[in-house]
Amino acid sequence: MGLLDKQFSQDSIVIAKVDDLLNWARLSSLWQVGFGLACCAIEMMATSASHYDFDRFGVIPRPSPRQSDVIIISGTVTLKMAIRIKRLYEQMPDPKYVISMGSCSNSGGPYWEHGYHVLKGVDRVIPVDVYVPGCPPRPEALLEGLLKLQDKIRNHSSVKKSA
Amino acid sequence: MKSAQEIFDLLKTKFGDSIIELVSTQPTEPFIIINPTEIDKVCFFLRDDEELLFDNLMNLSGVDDANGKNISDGDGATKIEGGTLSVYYHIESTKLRHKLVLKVSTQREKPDVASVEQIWRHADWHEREAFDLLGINFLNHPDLRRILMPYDWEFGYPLRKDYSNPEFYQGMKVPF
Amino acid sequence: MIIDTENNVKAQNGLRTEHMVLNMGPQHPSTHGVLRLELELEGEIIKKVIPHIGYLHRCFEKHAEAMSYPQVVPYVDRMDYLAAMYNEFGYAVAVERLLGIQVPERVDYIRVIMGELQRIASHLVAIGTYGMDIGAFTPFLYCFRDREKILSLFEMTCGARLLYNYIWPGGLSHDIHPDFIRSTKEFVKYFRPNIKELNDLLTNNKIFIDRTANIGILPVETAINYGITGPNLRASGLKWDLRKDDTYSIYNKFDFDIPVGQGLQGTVGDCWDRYYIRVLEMEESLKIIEQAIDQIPEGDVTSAIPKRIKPPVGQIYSRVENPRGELGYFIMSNGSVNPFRVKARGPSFVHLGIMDELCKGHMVADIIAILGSIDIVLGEVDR
Amino acid sequence: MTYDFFYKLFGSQVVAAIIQGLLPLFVFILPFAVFAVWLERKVSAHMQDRLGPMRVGWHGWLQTIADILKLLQKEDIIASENDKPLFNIAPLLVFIGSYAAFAAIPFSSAFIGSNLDLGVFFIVAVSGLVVAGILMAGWASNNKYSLLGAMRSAAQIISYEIPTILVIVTIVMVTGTLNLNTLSEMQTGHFWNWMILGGPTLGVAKFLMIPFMIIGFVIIYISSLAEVNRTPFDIPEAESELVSGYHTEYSGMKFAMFFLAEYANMFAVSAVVAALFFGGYQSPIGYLGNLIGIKWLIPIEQLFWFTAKGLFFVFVQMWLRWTLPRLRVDQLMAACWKYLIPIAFVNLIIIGLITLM
Repeated sequence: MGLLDKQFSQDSIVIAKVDDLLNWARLSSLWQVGFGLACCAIEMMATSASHYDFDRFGVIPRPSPRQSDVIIISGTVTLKMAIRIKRLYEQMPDPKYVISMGSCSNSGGPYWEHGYHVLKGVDRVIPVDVYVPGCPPRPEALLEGLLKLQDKIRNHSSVKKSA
Repeated sequence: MKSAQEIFDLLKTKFGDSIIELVSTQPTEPFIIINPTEIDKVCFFLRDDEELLFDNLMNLSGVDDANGKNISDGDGATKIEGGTLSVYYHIESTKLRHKLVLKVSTQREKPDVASVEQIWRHADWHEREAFDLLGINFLNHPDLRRILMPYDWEFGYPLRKDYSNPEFYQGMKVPF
Repeated sequence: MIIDTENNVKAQNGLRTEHMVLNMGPQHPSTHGVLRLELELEGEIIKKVIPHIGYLHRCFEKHAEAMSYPQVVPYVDRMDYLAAMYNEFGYAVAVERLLGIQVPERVDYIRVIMGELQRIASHLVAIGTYGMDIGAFTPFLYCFRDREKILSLFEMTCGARLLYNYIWPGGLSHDIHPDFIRSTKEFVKYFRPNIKELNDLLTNNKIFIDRTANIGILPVETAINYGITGPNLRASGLKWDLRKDDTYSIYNKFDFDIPVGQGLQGTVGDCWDRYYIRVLEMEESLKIIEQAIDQIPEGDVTSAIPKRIKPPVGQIYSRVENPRGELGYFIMSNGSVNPFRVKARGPSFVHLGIMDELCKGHMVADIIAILGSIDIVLGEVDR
Repeated sequence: MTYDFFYKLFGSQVVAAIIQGLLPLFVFILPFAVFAVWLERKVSAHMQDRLGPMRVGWHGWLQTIADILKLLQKEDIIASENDKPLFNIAPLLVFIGSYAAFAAIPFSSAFIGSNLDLGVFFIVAVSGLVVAGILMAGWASNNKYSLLGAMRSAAQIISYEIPTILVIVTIVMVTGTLNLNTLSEMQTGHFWNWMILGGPTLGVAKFLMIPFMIIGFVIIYISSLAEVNRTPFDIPEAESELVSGYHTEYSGMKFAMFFLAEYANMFAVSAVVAALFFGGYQSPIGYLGNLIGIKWLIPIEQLFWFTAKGLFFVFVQMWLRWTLPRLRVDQLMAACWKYLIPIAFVNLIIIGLITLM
């Protein structure tokens, strides 16, 4: 949204409507990086599969980070992987969103104490928009997380600076 | 089918001093203790002998026996000095259906064990793992690198009992 | 198709060619998680495959040393997250052997039913993702659809879909749901025809056969030497199943076959065989479930759980037939409430080691076929 | 016809030509591509026991519009190692290649972008541009996966043009024209005049030709699948091997261009197949306009039939995509050189002999 950022200092009807349209487009076509880490990845796959069907919300997995909007960190982030996740995140084009799925990527989960090789929370390397708790979260929980992310995008304004 | 005692006797006559002891006092599995630098020769024999044919290595696990002296280094952490690191080999024969447990113990300060990678190929990764997590040095291993931990991990061997976590790794905070 | 790659690169007209190094992963659609394969390519022909693992190393063994015996169970779940029930099963059997206790018969029956349901669920994921690797997307979703039914059976029993913490050393966390037996029977009835549908859609598809037959052939001697177990070893033609050959629990009470690879579409031990063994095994598991569900005795499932697990000094290596192969636990006790050392010998860890051997001379597309056919779970590779 | 109309309206050849050129793009191809993407997702979903997009509009029919609006907002990443000029031109070239093919395709008797005498030839030639675009994309991306994908794609498309052309030559031999409009006009009347049923001329030759025409149709349909990189021939963008092939590095609107071009291309090849074998825009059962005497209804009906036939073949392409696995690159080549080309050649000779009779 770099173009519109500086040019309008005040909100107006036109801008608000354009904003709504653009936000609508962004929130209804959140393509995720086809990228799974651990146990939660299986639940993420189950969410994409027939029973829960992520596609209803316009979410499809893209194999390349260049074409995706949201990365779902689904599982334990290890120190070895954290560097790659950071790079993966940097490869995604703006605007991009992060859903941290499961206790492990929220905070280290069951590995918080003795996990000498586990990063205790993916938010130590990349900014997270939505945290989905659970170990692993049920597909419904992930869907809820997605809806929360959609709410967040819906309230985005290209004029007002978000806090 | 051969029992551990029979195999022990067989090995004792063949290899003499390399075979140290048969421990069968434990309630579970008896095991044979072998000289760490001779283990590869013994294993070659075990695999290729017509009466033994141990063709399958089930498991290879390194253990930190933690039987040395605990030395406190001031700021709460303890270091272990002396004592041994051990490697357990669980082998079986898919043709003759018998199993055997071998054990080698090596000095903590100089943990050298002969590699059995030539005998059972998948010992390759098991040995790399033992090297990675416990720092056991396998002699004649073709590719002894870290396997699970990052290649540039320089904070020691995490499965040793006296391992303590670093504060940072590549700018990332490690403890909770 | 195998092309001799021994002397392909040489100086021609004074020009030197170099191998291309292609990094596959850790983020790649078909590495089944966070595996990194370093491929040395010549055009599209593979000269060398170096797997780099450890991207999911969650320090299971360190945790096990810091926990008491029952507390290790949830960590065991998270190792092979596609077959969590079976991991618990294996761990429980190991600890029981170390303690020398017998569990009530009902517990054994429920464990076997759960284990075999888990085997089907795990094979469904293996088959589905294999289809997806080859390029057929639809079978994947059909498999997941059927898997959901199994998961709902588990959910009915213990409330969790993926990681259960249900089988404890000495028993089960609680008894099965009153509806469980009826639902399981319904599932068996529902699932049988679906295997046929799967065969029509994928197994006997000409393109699928072309892609998998005669690819990645694994001779039985090599397989044993590399420590390959489970469906992959059976596909190479050796009838070796720990459920029968080194029996545990009550598997000797049931009547089931051990399918072995026959090279129906190509050579014994090729990718198609490894795939098809899994399809056949699902049918065998259905057989076991049917028998077990009819014979299940009444009883208490928690009575044998020890209040405090404190095994005598000693060590044990105990193994079970996980959906992927031999899952062994090496547990060492020093007489305290925490294990002194737990090492899990995961089949995936061992199987992944053979990638280089299997892939040499094949093409890039075949790597996917081979990797999918040996069916690894990265959680178990890295632990 | 439409050109004359615009010429009269604006009195300028240039304006008329521009409008004539842009008309199919905005009225037909872009909406169609948007529709096809949505259709693909719905078709695949329903084949897989799912629902597909449901949240935007009725059964998610606005999904593609949302996708494109979103892609417009995305950051356009050009990595420092990319070859910038080529990287920027490639998606345009691919889009132009697949769009230009529509110039010679008759949408109805009243509308054809350019009534070229060398129509089919032009389409085949212009489709070749797509290869250049894909190669450029692969090379300029400076990514190994892209390069492999592009190389595969070039090999594949060039190989599969040979059986396509052989089949086209067969048709040209029978009909004696390269003009798609003339070809469609020849197959007027009812469906038994279609080329797949031996063409309009009655006689023994017509009936002898039917089996060979069907073979020809199967060959050209298979090759056209390969030319637009659809499963089972989608190895250039094989998701499970090459991430997403030649467009791995593309983001935002450039990616959308590849994306739309792919779907436009799908329709283009389907339309060519329809024009060659299934009477193009001709109705199989006669026209309502003729029946009730309203002449201006006929072109509209023709547009309907043209779209219906094209969509049917597009649907079959989707159907195949969600059913079949993917071939390996050498098998793909073998299928072309070992089977399709010899069969197409023999087919050509036999039909030639029948024509001589």
